[in-house]
Amino acid sequence: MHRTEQEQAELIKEISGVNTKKCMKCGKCSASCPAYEEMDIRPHQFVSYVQNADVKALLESKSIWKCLSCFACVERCPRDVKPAKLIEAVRLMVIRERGGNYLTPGEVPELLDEELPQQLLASAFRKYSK
Amino acid sequence: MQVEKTQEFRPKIVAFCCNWCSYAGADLAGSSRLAYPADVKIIRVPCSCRVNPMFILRAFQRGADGVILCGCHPGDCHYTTGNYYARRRMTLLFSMLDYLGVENGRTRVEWVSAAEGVKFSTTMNEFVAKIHSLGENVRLGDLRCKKD
Amino acid sequence: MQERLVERAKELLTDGTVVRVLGWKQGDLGYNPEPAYFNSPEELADFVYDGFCGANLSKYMIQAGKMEGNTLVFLKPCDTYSFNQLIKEHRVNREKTYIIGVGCKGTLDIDKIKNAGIKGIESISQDGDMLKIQTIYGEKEFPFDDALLERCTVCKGKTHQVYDELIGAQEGEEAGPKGNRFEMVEKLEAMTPKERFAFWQNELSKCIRCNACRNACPACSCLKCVFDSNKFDSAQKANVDTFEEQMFHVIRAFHVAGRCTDCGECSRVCPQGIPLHLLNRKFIKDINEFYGPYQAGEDTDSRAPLTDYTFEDVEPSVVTERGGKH
Amino acid sequence: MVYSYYPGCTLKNKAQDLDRYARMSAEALGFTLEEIEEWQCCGAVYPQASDEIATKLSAVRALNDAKEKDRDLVTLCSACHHVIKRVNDDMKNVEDIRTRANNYLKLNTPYEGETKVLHFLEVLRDRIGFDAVKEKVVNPLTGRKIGAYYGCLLLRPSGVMAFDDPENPTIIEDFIRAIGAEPVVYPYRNECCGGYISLKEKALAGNLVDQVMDSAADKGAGELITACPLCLYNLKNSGTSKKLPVHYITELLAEALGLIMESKTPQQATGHQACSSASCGGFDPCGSRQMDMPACPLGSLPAGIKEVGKGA
Amino acid sequence: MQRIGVFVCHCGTNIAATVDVARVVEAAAKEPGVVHAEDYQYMCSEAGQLKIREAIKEKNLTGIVVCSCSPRMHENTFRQAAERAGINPYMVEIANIREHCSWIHKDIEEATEKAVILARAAIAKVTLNAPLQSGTSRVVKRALVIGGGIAGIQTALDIADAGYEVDIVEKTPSIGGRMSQLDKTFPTLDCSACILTPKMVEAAAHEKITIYTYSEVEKVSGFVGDFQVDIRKKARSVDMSKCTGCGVCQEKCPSKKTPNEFNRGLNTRSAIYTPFAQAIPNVPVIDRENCIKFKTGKCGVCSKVCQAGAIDYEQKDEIVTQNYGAIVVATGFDTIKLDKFDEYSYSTSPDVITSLELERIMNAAGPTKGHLERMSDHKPPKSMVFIQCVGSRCADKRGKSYCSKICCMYTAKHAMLIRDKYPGVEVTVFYIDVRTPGKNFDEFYRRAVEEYGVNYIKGQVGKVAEKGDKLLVQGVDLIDNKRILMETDMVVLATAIEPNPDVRKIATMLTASIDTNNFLTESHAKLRPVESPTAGIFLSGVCQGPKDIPETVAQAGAAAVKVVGLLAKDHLVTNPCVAKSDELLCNGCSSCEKVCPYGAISYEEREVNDHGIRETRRVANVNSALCQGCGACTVACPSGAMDLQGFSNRQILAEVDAICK
Repeated sequence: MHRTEQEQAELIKEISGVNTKKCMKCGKCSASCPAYEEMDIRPHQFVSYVQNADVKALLESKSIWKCLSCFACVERCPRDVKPAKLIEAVRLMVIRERGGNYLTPGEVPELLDEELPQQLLASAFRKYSK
Repeated sequence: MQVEKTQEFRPKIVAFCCNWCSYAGADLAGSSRLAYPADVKIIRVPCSCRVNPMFILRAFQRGADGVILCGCHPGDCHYTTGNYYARRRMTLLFSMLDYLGVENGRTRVEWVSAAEGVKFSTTMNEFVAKIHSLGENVRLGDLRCKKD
Repeated sequence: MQERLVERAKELLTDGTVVRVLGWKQGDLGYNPEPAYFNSPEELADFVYDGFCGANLSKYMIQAGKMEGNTLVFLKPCDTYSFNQLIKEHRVNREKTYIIGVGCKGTLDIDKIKNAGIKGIESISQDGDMLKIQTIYGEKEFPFDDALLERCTVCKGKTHQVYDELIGAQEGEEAGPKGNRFEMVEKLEAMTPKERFAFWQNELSKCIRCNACRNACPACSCLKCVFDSNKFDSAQKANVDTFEEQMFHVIRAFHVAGRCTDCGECSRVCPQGIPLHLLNRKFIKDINEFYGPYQAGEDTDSRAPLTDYTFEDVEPSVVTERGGKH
Repeated sequence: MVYSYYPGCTLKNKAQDLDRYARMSAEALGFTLEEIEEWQCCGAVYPQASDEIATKLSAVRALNDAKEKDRDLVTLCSACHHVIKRVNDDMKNVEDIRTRANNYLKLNTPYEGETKVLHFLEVLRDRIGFDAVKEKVVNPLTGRKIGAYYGCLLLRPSGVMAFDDPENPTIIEDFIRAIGAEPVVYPYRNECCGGYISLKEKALAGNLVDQVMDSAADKGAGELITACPLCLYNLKNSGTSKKLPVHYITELLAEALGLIMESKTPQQATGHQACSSASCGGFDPCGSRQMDMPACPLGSLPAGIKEVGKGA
Repeated sequence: MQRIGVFVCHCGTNIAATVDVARVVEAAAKEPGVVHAEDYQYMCSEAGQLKIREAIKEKNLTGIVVCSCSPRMHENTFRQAAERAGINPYMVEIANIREHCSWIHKDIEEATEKAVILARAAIAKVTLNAPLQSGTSRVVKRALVIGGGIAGIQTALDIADAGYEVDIVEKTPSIGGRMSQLDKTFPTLDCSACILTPKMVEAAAHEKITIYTYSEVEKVSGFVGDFQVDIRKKARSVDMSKCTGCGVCQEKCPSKKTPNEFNRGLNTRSAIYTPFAQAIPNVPVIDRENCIKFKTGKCGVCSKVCQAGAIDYEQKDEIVTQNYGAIVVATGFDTIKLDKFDEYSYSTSPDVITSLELERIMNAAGPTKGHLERMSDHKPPKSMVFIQCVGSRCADKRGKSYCSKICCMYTAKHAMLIRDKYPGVEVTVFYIDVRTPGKNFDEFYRRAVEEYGVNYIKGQVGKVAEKGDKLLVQGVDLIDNKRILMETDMVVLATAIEPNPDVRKIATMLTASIDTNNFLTESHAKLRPVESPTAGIFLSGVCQGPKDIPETVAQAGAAAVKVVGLLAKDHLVTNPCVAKSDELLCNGCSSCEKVCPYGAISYEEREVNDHGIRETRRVANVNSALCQGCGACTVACPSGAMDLQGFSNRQILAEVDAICK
């Protein structure tokens, strides 16, 4: 099913439950983000990109694989915007709609080491693929 | 033999508003042009604590389909404590109406400040919708519930 | 017991402590004693105290308090709650009242006996757990407990809240096994609104507006009832009557909410047998649940629930939220 | 006092120490952790999207199990705690999720968030009391300067987790004091170590671990403790800066309570049971499949993953 | 039977565009009792009012109904018009067909129908109206000002200069308030003490002003024109009439470990202390909680060294009872607690401070004698970071939803002063928006940037972490879209301000309303900004909302003028819409007395004549000067004896009936 960017933006807002209009553009989410420098589109930009329906750029962004889900942005946002939820929603849109899994089982063996805990694989699959 | 009603149901709704907060809130809804159905008619009282349960029962007895009481938020009463008494009185009254088997959705209390024009309008819209869903008030008209 | 009461009343009349006695006197049937004043030791010959002395004498003390001299009144344990409540509302004069708290084994409902098919009753006496009933068809027996008024099956307690002396009772006496007085209220609450409505429609339709409930109720003691004054009147007099008639019981229950001691007189005196106490008990139950346990008449100085509040009181929407059954 | 206990997948193999010492310590402190039956992997990541229901169901099953036994549910692994606590909050407060989850599960009575979810540390703090823990300590870890590593999942979002002050937590410091050691407060103790992305984003995880280690060392910590197997793995294996030893909280607790002689070096702490990596057969990324806990054949990890991959 | 006139206003097109005014007139004319009905463009205009007056005279009207805008707008206008035409002003009722009708409905049919019903309700009500006479009450020619900061001082001075007695009640041992803690003031950079101290002295010396320091308002009763107030003068333990203010006691006091409130806890003070050198009165107090004598019974050093013999350990709190015609609230503000913002390490690092703490550090009389230094190691900083909006503009529960308004300007001030005095210190300001509305304000901010080289970075800081002996500031530059990781020596937090927490207690005593942020509510946001909705209560300074010094002083003056306007009257006209009890129906049960918030109901034994029966009864009596007309008593009364004039049971029921017909 093909959606316009506007429709995609609405969908992102719906599944994330985020009201992007609450943002006052203070940048504290990005300032708090430990993965900021690895991201091409920054947490605060996710909010304005969704608001402006620039979804294509977000879907192609590598930021969605860099987000740590540490909720620092959620915790510190003074306006209760929850950028992490937006990033998660975009990530889901990628792995759901394009079948664009970021991790395939084939890759796994070479990533393993002796001490690697099960939950790392569980979480990687949860995050990276559908 | 009843003549079939073709007319659309137009509820009669009485809104008691305290002079200091809710009536002003209703004024603000007006000056902000926030629409709500014309079925709502407002009666100005100095305070929510002025509303005697008898007024509400009288409204129903005279054919009202819904009665809503609006006052200052608890803690903000112009007379300091009036709405606390109103809150107890209405809680017990509503519970009694429910106990008698009349739809408790026909009564409501909402705290609306003078700044809450939006809340006033949304509340009234919701309340009218609720009364529409309940339809015409039959049971509350006669709380003696006398059988014909 | 009756003898002891009469004896003590005579003493108090004779020594001038009181100038009159408020008690019960024999009625025209064997089971309908009625409240009466006795102004001399001689008049006390008609005094009676038995299981049919259900009448709560507290309310009469409003009038008695205005008369010259002190009055002796006999109060059963549950009557003393009413008296205390009247003290709180400044309606009775404690100083001019001498209270003898009388012991109570429970008061009886003649209709329960009649409904059991016992007809032509001439007199009734108690023999242990049984009632001996003389009828024109001979003597019959009926278990005492089965004849108790509903209110006595859920007795609040045998302790007198206020008295000058006790006869046939002890301080701090416990009531026997009590039923749950809210059982019927809970049953009604559990019904659907439609069923509840049908229940009340059936009950309240019986009302003939005789005002017996209003007259007996110790809380309904206004000098002039709102329904008899023009304070809530509007221009069109004809319609006023319908308002009064249609809303009477609800408004009455609301007016006594927080003041009603649950003495049960309203239902006892209703000639149509309407369970009016169920309206009052609903308020009592709600007050207990919403604002904490409260028993009107337990003391003379606490704030009544409807003249009190806390910042954290429940919102009226609690009714719809907890309801659920619609 | 008996608590229902949800160990989670990692505690059944890689992090057996975390689990074992917790149970031992619990008994010594007078409470019992009773593992709930037939639990399933929680999925390790809380599904944030409002339209994801299936991925929350295993947590709901665990929660409902505790509810049926009328017990509080105790967790240890930070990820499990985070997922279960947040799902519980959803079940309590989000009508849509509650309705849909219950529609799936068809329980005898619908689950509506009744169970109280407690982290092991919360049991120590709120139920046992750190003073009582201190009284039971026979082998105080005197002189050891320990940095608490909280990470992100226990603390945030604080509204739901309600674990401690999200920016200046004290519960682990209080714990450290209770076992006789000296807590070292350092500013990065509540910053994420990047554990979740350490599989593919080695460099990023490395930077974050270095930041934590440097910050702790700067303030004079001699070692770190954590409740999270993922953090422990990542702190030990990522980054380039000088490493402080990292232990599980329960390991030090057991040591202080005199249940084991001394804490092992980080190598020993987890290395000796590498074999149990096996239970991958039971690992299920979707979190909705039954786990076969007790005996997983060794060495089937890659195969298990492939199988899942095919299925997906 | 009443003769009622109905006047329907078009309000230009405001009403007439949606309501068919002619039909309202037509319908109203058919109502019983209505003998006159007409419409007009603007009823509130002089011409409109003239129409009303003429109709009253020509048709001998006894009551009128005006269908127009909200009664909150013009009820008084029409009451006055009626009065001028010779009928009682309370024989007027308003049907609100603008705010409650024409403005919110689009359909002409619906709106007209509703307007007719509203008119009918008003007609039904006015039929039952009775002429009401306003009473009068006295005005005590004395004002009370609660709070002795710049707001309170200025208000008191302006009232006193107009010739009225004023009392200032100040909780702390000295007047001066927050302004006395400030170093310099924007945008002119005057020394705060230099401009405040003369005012403090003037107030203290003014013959019309009495200052109660170390005192609190304990109880308030009464009403506008005649409040009765109990003021608790806390025991100072020092006799004010004997103390010379020499200061020896403070020097010799062995207990010196108490955090110094005036210096925001940055250093300590003695147990016997004056908060600051210019304190007024210059008489110390003994802080009994920290005094060795009061804690252990031993010590007594201050008493020994006091040559004036002013120390009095036995002194007791004293209650002063005084009557006032008006009360001004000037309770000011404090900074919020920062325990919810530990990402900025305020509670862990001594080098992270609030702006108010920085004021004390910069002040020559402060804990560092005015030297800019870090509190951890007392070294001068080489770089400083200012973080704006800490706790302000927060939609979550951690902070405040509002803008604290003064932070942008004082931060620019701090940055400028530091760059001026210590050019070697790098100063960076992280901001979300720079808000500088005010005369010469933006110019001031630009000077900080352009002339003093202050580095402004747009973007809120995410975290401040201790790193070695430095602070690592983690943020972003939103303009450059890049990470900022900056090591600095000191971090200054522009902490949100909130109303002094005591204001809740005071507002409750005064029955003045407060908003969700604890700011006192003004009677009208635009047109009555210095009056509380409670008559006789006025607002001065930050207790009403965030403001800077010039705004505070302006508001203080405005409040003073309102007070003077009130005190200039000899009598006040009282609201006649008060409760009244019918003695023949009163049971004397006291229910009404229990719910009255004003203590306006008392009971008395009175002889009544109830249809020939004379007897003494206990009956309720309403003090119409105290009654504010809320009506709580009317519902508590089971017999209907208690009724509210102007909103009687019958009147309200008549409205109900008219609407439900």
